[in-house]
Amino acid sequence: MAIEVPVEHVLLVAAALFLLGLLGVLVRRNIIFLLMSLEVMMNSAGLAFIAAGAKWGAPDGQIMFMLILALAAAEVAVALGLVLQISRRFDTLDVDAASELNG
Amino acid sequence: MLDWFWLVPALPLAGFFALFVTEGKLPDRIVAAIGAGSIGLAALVALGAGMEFTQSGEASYSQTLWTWMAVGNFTPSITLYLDPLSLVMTGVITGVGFLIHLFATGYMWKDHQEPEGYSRFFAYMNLFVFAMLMLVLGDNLLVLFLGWEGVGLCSYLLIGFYHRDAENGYAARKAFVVTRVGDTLMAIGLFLLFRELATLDIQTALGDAAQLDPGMATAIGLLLLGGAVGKSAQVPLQTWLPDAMAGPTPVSALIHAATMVTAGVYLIARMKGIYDLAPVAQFAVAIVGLVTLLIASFTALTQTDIKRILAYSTMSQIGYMFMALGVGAWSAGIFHLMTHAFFKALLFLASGSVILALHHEQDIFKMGGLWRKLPVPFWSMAIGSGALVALPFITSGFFSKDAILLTAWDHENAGRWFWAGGVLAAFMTALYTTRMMVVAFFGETRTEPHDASRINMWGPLVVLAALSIGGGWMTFSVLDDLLGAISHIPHTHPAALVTVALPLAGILLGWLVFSGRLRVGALVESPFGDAVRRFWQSGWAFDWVYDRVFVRPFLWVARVNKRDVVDLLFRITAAVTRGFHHIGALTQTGRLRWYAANMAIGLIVVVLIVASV
Amino acid sequence: MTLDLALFWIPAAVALVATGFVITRKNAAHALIYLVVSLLSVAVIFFVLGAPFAAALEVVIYAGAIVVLFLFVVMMLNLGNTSVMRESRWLRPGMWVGPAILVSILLITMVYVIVGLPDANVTKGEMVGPKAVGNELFRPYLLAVELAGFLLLAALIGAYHLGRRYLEQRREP
Amino acid sequence: MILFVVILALLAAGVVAWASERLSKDAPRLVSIVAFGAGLVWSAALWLDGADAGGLYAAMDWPWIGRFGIHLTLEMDGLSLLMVALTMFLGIVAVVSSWDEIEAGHGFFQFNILWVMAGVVGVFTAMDLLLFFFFWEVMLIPMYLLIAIWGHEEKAYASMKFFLFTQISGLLMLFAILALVYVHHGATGEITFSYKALLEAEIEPRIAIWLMLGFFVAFATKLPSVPVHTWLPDAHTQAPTAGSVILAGILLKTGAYGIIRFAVPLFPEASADFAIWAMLLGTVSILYGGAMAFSQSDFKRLVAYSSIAHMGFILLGVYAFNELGMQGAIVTMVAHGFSTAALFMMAGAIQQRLHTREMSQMGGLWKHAPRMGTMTLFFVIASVGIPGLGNFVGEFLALLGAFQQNWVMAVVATAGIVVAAVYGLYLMQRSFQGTPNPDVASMRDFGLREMSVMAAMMAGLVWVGVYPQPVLELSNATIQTLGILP
Repeated sequence: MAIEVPVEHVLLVAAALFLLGLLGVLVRRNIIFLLMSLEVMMNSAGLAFIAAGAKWGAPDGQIMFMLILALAAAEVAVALGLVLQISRRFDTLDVDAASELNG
Repeated sequence: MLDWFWLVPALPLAGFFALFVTEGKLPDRIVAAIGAGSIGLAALVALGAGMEFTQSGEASYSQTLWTWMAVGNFTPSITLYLDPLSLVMTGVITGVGFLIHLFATGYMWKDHQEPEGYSRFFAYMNLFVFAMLMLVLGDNLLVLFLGWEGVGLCSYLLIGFYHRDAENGYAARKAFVVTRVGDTLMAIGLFLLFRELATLDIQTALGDAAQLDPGMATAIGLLLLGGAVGKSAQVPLQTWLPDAMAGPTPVSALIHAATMVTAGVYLIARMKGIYDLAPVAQFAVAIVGLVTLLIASFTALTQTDIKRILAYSTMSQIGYMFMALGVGAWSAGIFHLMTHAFFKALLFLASGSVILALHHEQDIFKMGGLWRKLPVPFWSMAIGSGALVALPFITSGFFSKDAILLTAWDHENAGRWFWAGGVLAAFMTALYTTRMMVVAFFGETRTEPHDASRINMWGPLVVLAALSIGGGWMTFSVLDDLLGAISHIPHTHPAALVTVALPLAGILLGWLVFSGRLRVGALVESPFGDAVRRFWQSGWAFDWVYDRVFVRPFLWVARVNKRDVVDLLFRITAAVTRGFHHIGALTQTGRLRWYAANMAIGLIVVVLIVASV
Repeated sequence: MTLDLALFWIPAAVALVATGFVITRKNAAHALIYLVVSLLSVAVIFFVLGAPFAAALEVVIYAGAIVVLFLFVVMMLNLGNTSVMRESRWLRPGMWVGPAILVSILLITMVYVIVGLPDANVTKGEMVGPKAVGNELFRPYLLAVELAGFLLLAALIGAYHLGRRYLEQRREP
Repeated sequence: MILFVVILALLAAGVVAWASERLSKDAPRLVSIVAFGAGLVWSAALWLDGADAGGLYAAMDWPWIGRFGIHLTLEMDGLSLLMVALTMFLGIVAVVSSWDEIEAGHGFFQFNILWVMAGVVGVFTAMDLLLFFFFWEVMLIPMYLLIAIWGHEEKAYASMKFFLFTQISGLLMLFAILALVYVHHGATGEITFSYKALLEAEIEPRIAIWLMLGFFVAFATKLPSVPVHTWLPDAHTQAPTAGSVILAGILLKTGAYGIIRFAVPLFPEASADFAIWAMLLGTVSILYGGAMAFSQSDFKRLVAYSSIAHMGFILLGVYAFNELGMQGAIVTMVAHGFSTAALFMMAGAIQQRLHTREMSQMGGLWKHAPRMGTMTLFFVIASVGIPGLGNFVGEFLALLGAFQQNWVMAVVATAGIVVAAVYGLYLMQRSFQGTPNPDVASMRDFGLREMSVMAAMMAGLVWVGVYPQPVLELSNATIQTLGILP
């Protein structure tokens, strides 16, 4: 049997997690930390979906979470490959070093 | 023979074509044979056809070759039209043309400046004769215009024949552009004529001319006069002719004396039917003639280059012809055209012999004492000068000029003025001609000549000399039906006496002054005299004025606007776009966290919008 | 209800605190451990909210596979003490000001929006098991599954490509 | 059917030319020559064969995108045939003129030439507005590549400028086409892009003027007319010789063709109202182009500006709205194709020999290369408009026609022939005449290959100049069927 809590609470937690992740993205220069923060943000989005699913007792929220999961897995796989490349090319993990696309 | 008449223009064209495709690789002798021979054959065909035509008693003969273009009701055809007027012109062009070509085979032989240009020279000359024949034989104003532009082109090519000297190129371009101003007016005249009469066919147009509104007739007459003025070097488009003397002397003889420059006279005579309806336009023709006549004869007095003297004299003689047409002495004008072709060609060719003998010295003050050393050129020159001055009763020039002046005397309005102007110019003609002869052929020898002339050079001189004397004795009546008979006033008339006497006085005065027997140095060297002399020498400052009014502003605009001011519009657009691009590019730092922060700001905005709804 | 709230808020508080450590740690390995903690607490929330299948996936894939991937990379890059010192150089306190302001504004707006939701919404308190999810997933969401498959395939190829070149380039010198 | 095959054959020849580069560097050129030669023979055969009862030489009509009423409609009437024949001929000229100019990418170069020409043939025969627009774009890209890859020092700027001008004006035309179809659909309930159907469209005058302007701007830019001419000097100057030849000889004509075929017949009333302005643009182009040509010191730029002046006669002639003017415009198209293509070929030959286009670096070249001098002289004379050569016939008829319509404009425009003499002869003077430039030690004269092409163009100009009747008859059939003459 599952609990009954106001959805607002869950959403507040999800928002807080999301913003903590965002704060990490904005502050950290190390690309590894940056990616971790991104994971946190995606996870919080998943939490919001689960909350919505729980509100209606429907499976759709979980399905959305699974899609996010697939997205996160794909993203991490590619992003970590890029991390390896960046660390080799620039000899640093500083994201600001990879700013060749400036105008 | 008449059926073969198309050969007359075709032969010179064939000559041109043969010389053109062989690219100057033929031996010079063959080139000479083709160049002069094609004109000679054309002259023979013209002679035969002309005799047959005269005997046939028909008023005209026309031979249609093909339809040039047919667009709606505009169907000009390439048709050769032979009537007495075009017959006279054809005779002059082929006859005199042949003699000049013959002379040129010698004159241009192993030329000092363009030894490899022999073939090119004759190609241009043959093309010129072809174009000139099309001009006079075209039965259609468009065909006439074909010849008209064609002779202008050949004139350009031949003036600039010595193209390595940039000055010659300038003279050639000046000639072409100035005459093209006239051609433009003429083209507009053709447009107007076509709009009014829906045809450019000369005979049809003249037949229908009576339908023309008088104002339109005047406009057409004036526009055609514009064309004639340009081609015939009359005021105000006369400035190109003296510079055109940069070409080889046979060119000056053929194009700038005997034939092309008289095309304007031919055009006006040909379009007599229009001018009959437009007395204002006809009067303008006379005025143009008179003004040119005077300006040119005064200018000739101050020139030192023998060819420029002759050039100004040509201008003034054509002025006589224009005046003749203007005052109604149509036949006399054409008669003068013919005699002028003889004696002016003679003068140019003789001067060419002199120039060649003096290693291309053209300044008469560096000549002198040549009469003994170069007898053939001297006597040719003397006969030509006599005809130019119109020595009474023994030269052809006298008969034609006399007829013009006496018709002018009888002209209903302002006739006496025309007569007086003409007589004054005749006096001036005598003066400058005497000056030229005395300075160049008498006195001390300043440059030693070597006579290199051959039979092909003095032969034409002899023939032309004979024509200059005898040309006036033939009764010139072929044009009577077409243009009216030449009026004859008994030579006991007071006007006739003055007409005869003044040139003689001029010769006498010239002899006294230029052989040093009469001292006029004080007058000439006074400030006023010097100013007048320089004014005349500059050709009455026409060049100076045109340079400042037309040439320099055009050059200024060309220099300033080289980069095309219209492009500025697009360049500014591009620059503004580029500016925005730079501003936009500033936001692209390439820093991931900067983008993330911007996304966060964007998120705030979106959430606020969602919340406020 | 209070128990329910406690069941929810305890893992939530753990998740928030652990996440706070994730973004502030200087040592990557430490941060990863906190990340695992954060993910596991979220998994607990999933479970109590009635999504056991999602909770299991969260543990297996997020806390398991993904974090392990991170760990491999951290090991490959050999992030030792030098990187910790570099982190402390990079993480000056002044760095936090701007982002913190930005994030606070966001937080305020979000809280405002969430609190202002019109009706009182309470979760239904039903368990939605794997069977229900599977039924739904392979019926109306089949297309989404296919697309996710494409995405993963693309990621597979991309990661292989990037990683292989890394290894080859490493081997050269 | 045959038209579609011809276009496909040109496209295929492009691919073959590209592929044949592996064999030898001569192979692509030969493929092009053979393709254009066959095309020329084919168009000559059609010409000799004569038109069918409807005045068509070839026609086909296949559905393409049925639900929008878009058909593959290709038809060849007199005007199209004339233009296609000119295209094929100038294709040969273009290939020969760049014979040894290109150093790299022979195959791709010929590919681009063949594809431009395929697009041009499509433009000249398309009778479906969308198909027309399609071919209009097809010619653009290869031309852009020709300039951008094989151009001279400022090729990037010039090719981009060319592309933007053409593309933006083409966009206006696309809008106008779509709007026209929409209006026609509103009136009849039928969606069609067919030229013949849209000819019948009843359009409110207020709208018609805007649609007409959409077409007109596109064509006037291509023509080009002042004030949208500024892409042309840059594009011509920077393009490789073959590009200049095609651009001047053919691509400009597509603008003129578009005006004659589309802008005027689709909107006869609006065009009649607009005629005075179009004639004004033509007159200004004649004088301004002439004056600008005189200002230039770059051989190619001068010729480019002279093209603008010549194209002014086309505007003047077409908008005179009478047979004379229209025929004048068409003859000008043909004659200008010969004379200017030859001059560009000359400019390319000089640049290849002296590595400069600046006329201050030339002078007295006649001494080294009398053949080139003679040829330049001939084509300068032609472009100056001496009677007996093609340009004169075109310009005279255009002016004569314009004079009937608006004498003031015609008089002013006639002054342009003086300007033509000024810049034409100045060009001749500064390059081939005058004192030989001491910096030029020697210069290879034209050989048999160049001379045979030059001779063909000379023959063409003389033919159009003294016996333009075949050309006039060919275009007359079209002019009569367009139904734009009073």
